[in-house]
Amino acid sequence: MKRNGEPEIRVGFYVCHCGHNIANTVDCAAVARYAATLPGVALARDYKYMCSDPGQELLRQDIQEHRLNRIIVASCSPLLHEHTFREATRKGGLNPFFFHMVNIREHAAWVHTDRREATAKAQALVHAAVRRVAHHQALQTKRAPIHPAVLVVGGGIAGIHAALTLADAGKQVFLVEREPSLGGHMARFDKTFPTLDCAACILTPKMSRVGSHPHITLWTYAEVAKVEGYVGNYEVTVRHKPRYVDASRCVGCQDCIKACIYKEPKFPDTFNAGLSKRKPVYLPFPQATPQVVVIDPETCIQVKTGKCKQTCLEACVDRRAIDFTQRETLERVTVGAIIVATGFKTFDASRAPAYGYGVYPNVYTALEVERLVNASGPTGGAIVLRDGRQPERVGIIHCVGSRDEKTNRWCSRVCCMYALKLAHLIKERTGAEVFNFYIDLRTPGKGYDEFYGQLLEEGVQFIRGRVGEVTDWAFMPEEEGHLVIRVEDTLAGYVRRIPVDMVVLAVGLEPQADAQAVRRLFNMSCGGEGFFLERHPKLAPVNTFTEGVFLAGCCQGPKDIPDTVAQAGAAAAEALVLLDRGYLEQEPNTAFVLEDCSGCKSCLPLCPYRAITIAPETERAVINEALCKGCGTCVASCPSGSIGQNLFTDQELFSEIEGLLAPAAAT
Amino acid sequence: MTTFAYYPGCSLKGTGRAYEESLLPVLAALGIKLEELADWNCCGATAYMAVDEVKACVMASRNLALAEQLGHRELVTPCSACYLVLNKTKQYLGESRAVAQVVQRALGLVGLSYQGNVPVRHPLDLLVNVVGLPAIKERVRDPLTGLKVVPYYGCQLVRPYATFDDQDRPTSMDRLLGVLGATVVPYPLKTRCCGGSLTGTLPEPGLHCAYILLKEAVKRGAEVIATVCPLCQFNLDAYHHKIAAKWGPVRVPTVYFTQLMGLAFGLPARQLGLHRGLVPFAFEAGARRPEREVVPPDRPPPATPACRAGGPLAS
Amino acid sequence: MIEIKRTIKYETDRVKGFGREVMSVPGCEQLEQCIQCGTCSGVCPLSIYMDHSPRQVMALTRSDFKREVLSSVTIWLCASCYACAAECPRHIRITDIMYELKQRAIQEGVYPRRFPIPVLAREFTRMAQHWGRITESLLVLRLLWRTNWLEAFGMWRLGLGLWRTGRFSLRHESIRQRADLTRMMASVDDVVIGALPPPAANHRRGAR
Amino acid sequence: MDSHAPPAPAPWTPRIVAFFCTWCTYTAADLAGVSRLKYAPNARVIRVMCSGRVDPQFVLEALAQGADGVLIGGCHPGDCHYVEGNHKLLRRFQLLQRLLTDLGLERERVRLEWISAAEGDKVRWAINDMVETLKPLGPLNLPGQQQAWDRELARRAENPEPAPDGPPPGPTAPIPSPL
Repeated sequence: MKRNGEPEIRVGFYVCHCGHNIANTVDCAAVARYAATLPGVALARDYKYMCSDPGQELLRQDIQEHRLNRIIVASCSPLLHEHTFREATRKGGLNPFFFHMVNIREHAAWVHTDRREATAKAQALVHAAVRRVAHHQALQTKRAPIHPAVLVVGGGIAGIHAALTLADAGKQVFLVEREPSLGGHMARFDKTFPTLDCAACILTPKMSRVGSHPHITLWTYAEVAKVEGYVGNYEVTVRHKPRYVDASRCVGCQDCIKACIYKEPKFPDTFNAGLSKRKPVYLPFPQATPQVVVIDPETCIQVKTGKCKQTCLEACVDRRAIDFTQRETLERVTVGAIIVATGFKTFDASRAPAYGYGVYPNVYTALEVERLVNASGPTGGAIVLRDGRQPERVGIIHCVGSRDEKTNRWCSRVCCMYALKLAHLIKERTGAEVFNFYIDLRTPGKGYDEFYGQLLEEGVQFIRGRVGEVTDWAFMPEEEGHLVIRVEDTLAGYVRRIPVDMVVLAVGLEPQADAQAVRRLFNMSCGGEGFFLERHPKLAPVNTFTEGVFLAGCCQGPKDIPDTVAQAGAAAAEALVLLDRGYLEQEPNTAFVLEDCSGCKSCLPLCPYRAITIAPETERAVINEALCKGCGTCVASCPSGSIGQNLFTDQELFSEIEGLLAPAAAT
Repeated sequence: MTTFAYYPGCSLKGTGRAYEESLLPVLAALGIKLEELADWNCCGATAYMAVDEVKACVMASRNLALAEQLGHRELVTPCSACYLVLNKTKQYLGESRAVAQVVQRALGLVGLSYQGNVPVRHPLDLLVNVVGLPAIKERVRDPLTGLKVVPYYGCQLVRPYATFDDQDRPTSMDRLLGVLGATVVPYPLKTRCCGGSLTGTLPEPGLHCAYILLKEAVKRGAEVIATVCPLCQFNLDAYHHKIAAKWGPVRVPTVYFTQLMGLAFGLPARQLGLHRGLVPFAFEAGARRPEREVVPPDRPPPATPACRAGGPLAS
Repeated sequence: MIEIKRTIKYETDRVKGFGREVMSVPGCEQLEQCIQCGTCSGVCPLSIYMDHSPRQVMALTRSDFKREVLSSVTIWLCASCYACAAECPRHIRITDIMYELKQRAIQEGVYPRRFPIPVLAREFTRMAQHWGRITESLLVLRLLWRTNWLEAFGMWRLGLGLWRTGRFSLRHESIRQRADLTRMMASVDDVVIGALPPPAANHRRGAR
Repeated sequence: MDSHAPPAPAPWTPRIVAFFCTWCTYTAADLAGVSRLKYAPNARVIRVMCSGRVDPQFVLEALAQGADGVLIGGCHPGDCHYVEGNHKLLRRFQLLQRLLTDLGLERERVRLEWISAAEGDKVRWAINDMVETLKPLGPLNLPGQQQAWDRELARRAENPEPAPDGPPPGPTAPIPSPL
């Protein structure tokens, strides 16, 4: 095949077996034979693993030996290995954009069963690629600078660890947390499994290091309002909620709390899961970072009505930290990368009505019990029922809201272990008889199963069965005045009724209520269950589909503290890779204006990036390559066909269509 | 006056006739007329499902087709079993094209057809969600002040086609009895099976189910159990002598919720079929003063009467 | 003397394909998804009388232990209260599976002679099909006649009470168009629901 | 093929050209693959960066080249990686549907689905469902029809006059406009 004024097209075609992955369903040799018959194909091979070093080397050598000037590899998804083969093409001395990839694994071999049909489909896809690649042009990637700062969203253990890692590497970090203090869920736990080290002891030092780190700007009680721009150059708007306290002046003495017009705490303390009360002015918890009080606008009389005696102001007269004139403010920062670590929420136990949460006062969620066992919690660490009695028999129900088609289908990964931890703590502190009701015990971490063994030794009871119901009616005399758990002991093979004083619901983990809004904010995807979707479950677990936005912690899926910290470190490393390289290679798929543009301006409102303008001297459209993101919407809409798009020209796409529908190959 | 198509089911013409006797005047008092399907047939009930599901579907769908023919927007059926079977058939026909074809062919033989667009509703749903509690409250002449009632929904009304209330903790009847002035007893067994389909065949387990329900009602101080289903009413009412012989007496009357409504509306007891209960129940209006609600010891004081609002009704 | 019985199961004890067959009936497909959590047994009000808990029936069915399942008293104890189906975390319609198993037990005659439940089901269907409606008093009398007529004498007290309250009737309730009903039912005489094509695969879960 | 006997001609099944946006639907199709979901082999995918790149001409060209249907997959409204390319496509798609109706083509032949990156299952459903919808419509065969029209035109050019003693010229068969 020859085109005017250009050298003869010589396509090198490679079909990859991917071990058995492709070869089992697609007849790779037949695909190669077919490709060899197509115009312009100078060489067609099938090979076991094209992405391997020898595979890439083969490609490189062939380019030189056979004077190839176009390369096609039919293998897996271009989202996986396009970069690999472009690089191999470049090493062979060709412009990497003379390469094209055909997806016959995810789109053919793995989704079809009939070998003949899958092979025919692969051949059609290959034909399309052969037609298309003839029109490919040499293109140059462009480099854009990267702003050397990172935004971390969420101040739980994931955000804290990512921020510290980056800041220790000398990068400027902005950490945004919507609660008044850092700490997230971890700050509410007493002990951590399986080592039982105290959560506060390992978390508090990291929190204060964040608070004092010279490279970290900590914004608590703030939220990301808007994200504009793109990788390397994100313009982020942060909304500071008024806390009615000047953080730079407050020293955390808490005199204002003592002076508050409310003599006694009256409002549910959210940090203690509502098990205790607080005043309208409060410090979230003793180790809060920053040590700055906050005034709750929902309950403060001054904020609500403006008619309070403002005794708090009087108490703070020296420092004048309290400021009722504060209003919401917006702040803009520029960052090169973003780490999203927005965490999770626990399952609302009243959505599993059979367990009586919200109906029977002695049915607790695990998070409530975490606060009960916590030495700085509402009872000072005493495990007591709502009427002050100490429970003698406690039932812990696993998988509440998890692994259930009616609520959440997934396993929340941490509940088994935290249930074991609570069982241990309850047993240790109260001597109560503790029953665990589980479907499957999942203890696959370092030291986790050993911890399970320890509990068995301690005499904690394990009953394999999902609890049918928790009720307060007695059938047998010993059940009078107790809650009764009805369950099938599936291993013993009997239905049992077990009276207990306290029921603990091991609730699962869910995406935050506003995960969809956050997803849109950062242009990410969510999995079916609502957690943020990683780019690849194995090979890009902290990347998102948006370049420069990374994930850490439970916003990506349930995980325990060790995994969260590991992932936060990985996210920080990915961000560092970008920042330290200092520039970004941009895919050259930008749009360009052809000469016959009539200047009709119909493309102008189509571009969301305002990359198209009309040049005053020629009255034709001009596209700013730096702003163009390569969506191609303007190309498709130009009434005179005067806009093209690199890598996706009309010619390329039309020839792809022709190739797809070309008469089928004889096999 | 609004008119609904009405499918009584076999029980309401037999052992459950008091249900019909109270339902019709109560609805009439609220401006609702029921037009009985001409020549309706047995819904097939659970027994049929155990023998031949296709035939059960054909049987039930004849009634659905008749209801469509009648032209009213909705079909009301007071028996829980009929309610379940008709709804189940609707779902079945919607899910399985093959079953639907077989059924349509059978209907076609006798000049009927079924389009799938008549909603099947229970009178309780109708009263609470169409008539509305305020209208009912307005109609009350002799409030049931001080009467301690256990609301018993049974199983088949709320499961598995719980279209109008929560399937674990329904509240419709609680709220309805509340506006009648009755004291609603918190009752955790309100959707537990009464054993009704077994008492005739395997008396021991069937009666045991009924015994548990009656015992707990008595223990919680109930003066009467209100039901929504003829089978439940029969089962809780008719076997007291046998239950007493096995486990001891747990005597408490069981009536239809419509009978209680009729009393509150000031209709004469005889007209409501109240003489048909084997365990007699009588309530003299105005004879008592208001009493505090019964609250079990470990219940938090501020808990709303009887049950948390939840499920589809919360919205 | 302690009675010793072998409890091992060999592959020959299975009726291979039985589980698949049950799971191919519309409404029973979800059984594939059973995780043996025991919720069904935990909520079943009748499970306290069962020889195999509902969960075990699910496991036995899936593992092709046809004889054990069909001869289990569990399937007859199911009172169709749907508590299991409502609570099942895998949306298994356990009640419908119980119906399916009852049908198979009746077809194969695997139940004790004079066992009242299948007799009731049969008498019920006959009466419903013949008269179009059920007359409860007559149905009970027929049932007692076919199973344990001595029991009829034990029922005098209940019968008397019903008679007194006007709830006992010996007149057959009937529909007018009995012929229509007969034609309809005859047209589906040979249709077996399990043999119908399965419903088209739907896009079950929408997600973002 | 090992067998030397010519394979029996396979029964006709529709050929579908699919345009998937790279961020959502193409990724969802990858997910379907990774999840080993099985679906009909009738759709062949062309990857574009955004569904907004899909030019109505591509659709018409695909049909003209012999496709029996065209499937376009993009991100859900509000989820576009490029802010609102999918909205732009939607407007174009509605116009295209009207055009196709005017040309006498069934609306079902061109279909738009919003499929997010997490919805591998929806890719399977959309393709299977489209195949089932197209089967009863039968082949579109525009290339074949075009040849027939060409032959008809050529024949008329050769024999411009109808036979003199033939039946009176009735309304001539309308020649559908080639696309």
